[in-house]
Amino acid sequence: MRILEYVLLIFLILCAIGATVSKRLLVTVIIFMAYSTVMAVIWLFLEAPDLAITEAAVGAGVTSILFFLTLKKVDSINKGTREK
Amino acid sequence: MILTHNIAHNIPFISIFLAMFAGIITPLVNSGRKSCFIHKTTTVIIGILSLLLLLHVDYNQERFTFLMGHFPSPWGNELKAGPMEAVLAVAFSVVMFLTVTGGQYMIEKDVPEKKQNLYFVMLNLLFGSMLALIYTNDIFTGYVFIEINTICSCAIIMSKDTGNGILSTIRYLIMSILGSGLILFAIALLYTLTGQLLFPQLKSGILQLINTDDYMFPMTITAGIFTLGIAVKSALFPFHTMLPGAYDAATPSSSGILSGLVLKSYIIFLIKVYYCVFTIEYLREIKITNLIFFLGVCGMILGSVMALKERRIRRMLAYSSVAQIGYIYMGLGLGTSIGATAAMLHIVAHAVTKSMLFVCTGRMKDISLAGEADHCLRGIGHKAPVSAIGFTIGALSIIGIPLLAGFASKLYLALASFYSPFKMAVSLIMLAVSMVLNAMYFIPPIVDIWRPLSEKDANYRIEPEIRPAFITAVVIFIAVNIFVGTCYEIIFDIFEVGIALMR
Amino acid sequence: MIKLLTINHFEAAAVILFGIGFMNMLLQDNLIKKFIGLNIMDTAIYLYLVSYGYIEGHMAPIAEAGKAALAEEFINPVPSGLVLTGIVVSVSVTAFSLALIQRLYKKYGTLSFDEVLRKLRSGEANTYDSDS
Amino acid sequence: MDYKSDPNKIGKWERFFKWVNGEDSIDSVWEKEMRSKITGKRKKRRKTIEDTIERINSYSKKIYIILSVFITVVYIGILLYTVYELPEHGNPLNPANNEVSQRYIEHGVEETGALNIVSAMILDYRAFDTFGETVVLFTAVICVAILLRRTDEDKTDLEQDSFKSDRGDILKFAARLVFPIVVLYGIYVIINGHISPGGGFAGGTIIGAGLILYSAAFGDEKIKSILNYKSITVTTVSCLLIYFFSKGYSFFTGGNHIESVIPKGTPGNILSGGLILPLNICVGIVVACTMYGFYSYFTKGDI
Repeated sequence: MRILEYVLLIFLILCAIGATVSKRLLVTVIIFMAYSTVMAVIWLFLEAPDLAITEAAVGAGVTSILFFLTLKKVDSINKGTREK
Repeated sequence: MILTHNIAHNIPFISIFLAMFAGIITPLVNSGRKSCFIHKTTTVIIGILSLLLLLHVDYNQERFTFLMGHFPSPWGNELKAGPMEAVLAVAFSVVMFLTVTGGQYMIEKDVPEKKQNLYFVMLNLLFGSMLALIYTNDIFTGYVFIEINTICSCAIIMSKDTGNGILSTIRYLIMSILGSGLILFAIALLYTLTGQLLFPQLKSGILQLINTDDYMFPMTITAGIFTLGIAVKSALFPFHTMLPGAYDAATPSSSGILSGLVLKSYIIFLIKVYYCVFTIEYLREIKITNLIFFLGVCGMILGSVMALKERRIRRMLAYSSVAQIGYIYMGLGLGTSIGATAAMLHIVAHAVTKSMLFVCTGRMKDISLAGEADHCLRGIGHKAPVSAIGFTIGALSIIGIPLLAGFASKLYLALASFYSPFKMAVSLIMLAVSMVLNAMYFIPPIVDIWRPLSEKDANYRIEPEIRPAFITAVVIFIAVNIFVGTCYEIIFDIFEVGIALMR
Repeated sequence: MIKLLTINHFEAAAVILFGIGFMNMLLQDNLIKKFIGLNIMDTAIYLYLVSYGYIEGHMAPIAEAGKAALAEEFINPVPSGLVLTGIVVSVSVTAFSLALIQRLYKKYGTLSFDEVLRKLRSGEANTYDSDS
Repeated sequence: MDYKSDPNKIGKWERFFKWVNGEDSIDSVWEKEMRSKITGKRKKRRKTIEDTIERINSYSKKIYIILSVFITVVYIGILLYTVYELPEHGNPLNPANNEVSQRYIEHGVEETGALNIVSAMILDYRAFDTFGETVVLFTAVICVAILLRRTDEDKTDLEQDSFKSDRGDILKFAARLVFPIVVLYGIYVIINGHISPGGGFAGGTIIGAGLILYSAAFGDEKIKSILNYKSITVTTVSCLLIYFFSKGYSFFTGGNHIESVIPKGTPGNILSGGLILPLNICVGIVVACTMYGFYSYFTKGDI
């Protein structure tokens, strides 16, 4: 159980760094989605199920959708424009 | 239903909810004029209610709590109102009403017609959240309403819908978000240290920690982060970069409200937290007051210097706001009650003055067709005498000419510095220097405005329509300014009582 | 150091995440990444708060009907409530900022902050604006 | 320079007075002269000035980066030390676990009638915060509307076509399958908000996500008859007003120490928890409308 906590926390930090350094915006947003999901799991570990449901619905759900829509709107997905 | 409680005690709750109510129903109104009417009516009602509250608390010399719900202090939310809060509520309503009235026709011109009602939604919610920040007795409620303030102020910046406006809004938003992040972190730290969220319990918890000498380092950091967060939000000197662009890009009423009220509401929240939570003695001990004193003095001087270098008038006013925020923080940084009282007086004086300056400048710019050119205001006093008089009086007030609002607050800031011997010399010298600097950057535009209108420049001026609403607003603004400048003792006494009751 | 790793590890991770988010907000040029940094920063604070609500061996704060609830059985519910409020605030701010970014992209055709500043300085504003 | 030798030129003070008096003739001559001088110099120096600005910009950029990294690292260090000093994680004796949380847990059920203590706390004990939170959402959706709502003239914009591309059958099939389940689950989460984890916000977001899925799969033609700008505004505003008045009633009675007449119900039943259930439903509807509103403003620029 303890080890799983550490794994999740390290994964969280790696996700945060990955979202920072990744070159493509699409990848950034997907990593951020993973980050939110892991955060929801951590909140289950911390005995906060209300937050876990909310974070799963908001962070991994709606916020990511909004990011994707923005990316679509600025054509980053379609043209595969690499961020310079 | 029998009211066992004093009816006047409901006023803070009613004011906040009235403003929020107006905000919530305004999207159903389709025309801009009607929503403006709703907004102004709400403001007037709230102003009158606050005035009644002021008379009541000033007569009884009391500071009361109002339970938001059925649960008392450590469990439920609370509002708390005393003389200080009542004066601020009155001042905010007056400034809000006058700024919107004076700038209404410019709002109608600048904001797209279909979105005007949404603009007024934002104004109503902004007003409600500022009142909530003034009255709240709970640090987390404060955070929530700070966020409403942030979003609404960004909305009223961007509503003019130019590229520059959007960019300025993004800058403003980023700085504000950094500030709120810091504030939230400080609240989280405070919660872990004391387990409380309401001011009185937080205060006793902190006092207990100080007595037992536990967790002193985290406590220092908490106070520091909180101050830093509010400093970022209220554009204290090194964090002022968001202001000039935003004030330049927004419609004049928005700039007036942002500079005069929104920044001030954060500072008021800070003062409340300083006096009701951390206690000023503790802050003096950990030298936070020295830090904000230093930053405030830097802001006073450097803000004025930057204003001196600036050619575009609205950006100049923004830098002047930075300098005035510096004055407020300097007063607060003196670390005495009288310093904080003088700072409060300066908050009111600056709110009254700067809003008028922005509205008048907007009007003058409107008449001049020269855009941002150097000669855009030359001789405009002959075309638009009322706005020119308003500008002149506002500028003189900021410089600190007797009988005007700015003079009173600067006088008290100088007086307050006598009570803290180590900072006296610095603050007196800096007050003098910054007064001279203020004069140096405000005199040229005044001279420019009142020059005779040359023929060449006349081509760049349009014949202004007479706007009765604008003229009335400016006249009342001037009257209020002179009232604050002459009857400052009354206001100062009320603030003194208010701060004494807060401790 | 050992305390950070073994006892306060959630809090330490939260602080590091906060730092990463903060750095992102300050340094990223790309606006979308800037606001992802904002989200990371906010969730880090929430993680910090929730981890202090947790009590070893206690349950989630859902009482059972007809049975008296004891403070020794449940974790502290206050941080959960605060964070619930905080999540709503952060999703609102995110939606607002993304709308701003779309608008900015429409006006300037770029997501880079510096680029926008440069275009603004050289007076290229409104070149991409179709609806004004 | 050689102003003094020229008889047409005048002293500084005199010029100042003339300038004040508005005698433009002399002034403008002087101005023109100065301006031509400046432009002449400018032409020569333009390149060097631009270079300098570029260099200063790059330098300040570098300084800014170094400074921010430095500040953040120091900041993280300080905070890590703070965390090191702070109470232990998971310890029941921490200062945070005091009489406040104790009362929420031990008396929450009888005082509010809700089994979910977090719901009881945010919708009853500290309801003012939650009211503020709902207003934040409302504010955000209005802001998005200000920014992205199309006006009538530019309804035929090209970019919205990119969202009208033909959807695959798989998406449609999956949406038809999943949409009812998602919405049902959302309603379940909202209605059981006071007796099990969840509540208005989580449930509302789930319903909103379901609506987004439906709209993405079947296009907005079908959904538009039910969810258009007017209906969404009216629904949101009326739900907010219900919230507003019920909470206003409870604050007013609380503030004036009047007993509230709303029954608490038997803890554990669906119809219990006093105002918490209707408030959860209101919040849920507001949140669902808001999320759908975000989506449709982001795609179509209108609801």
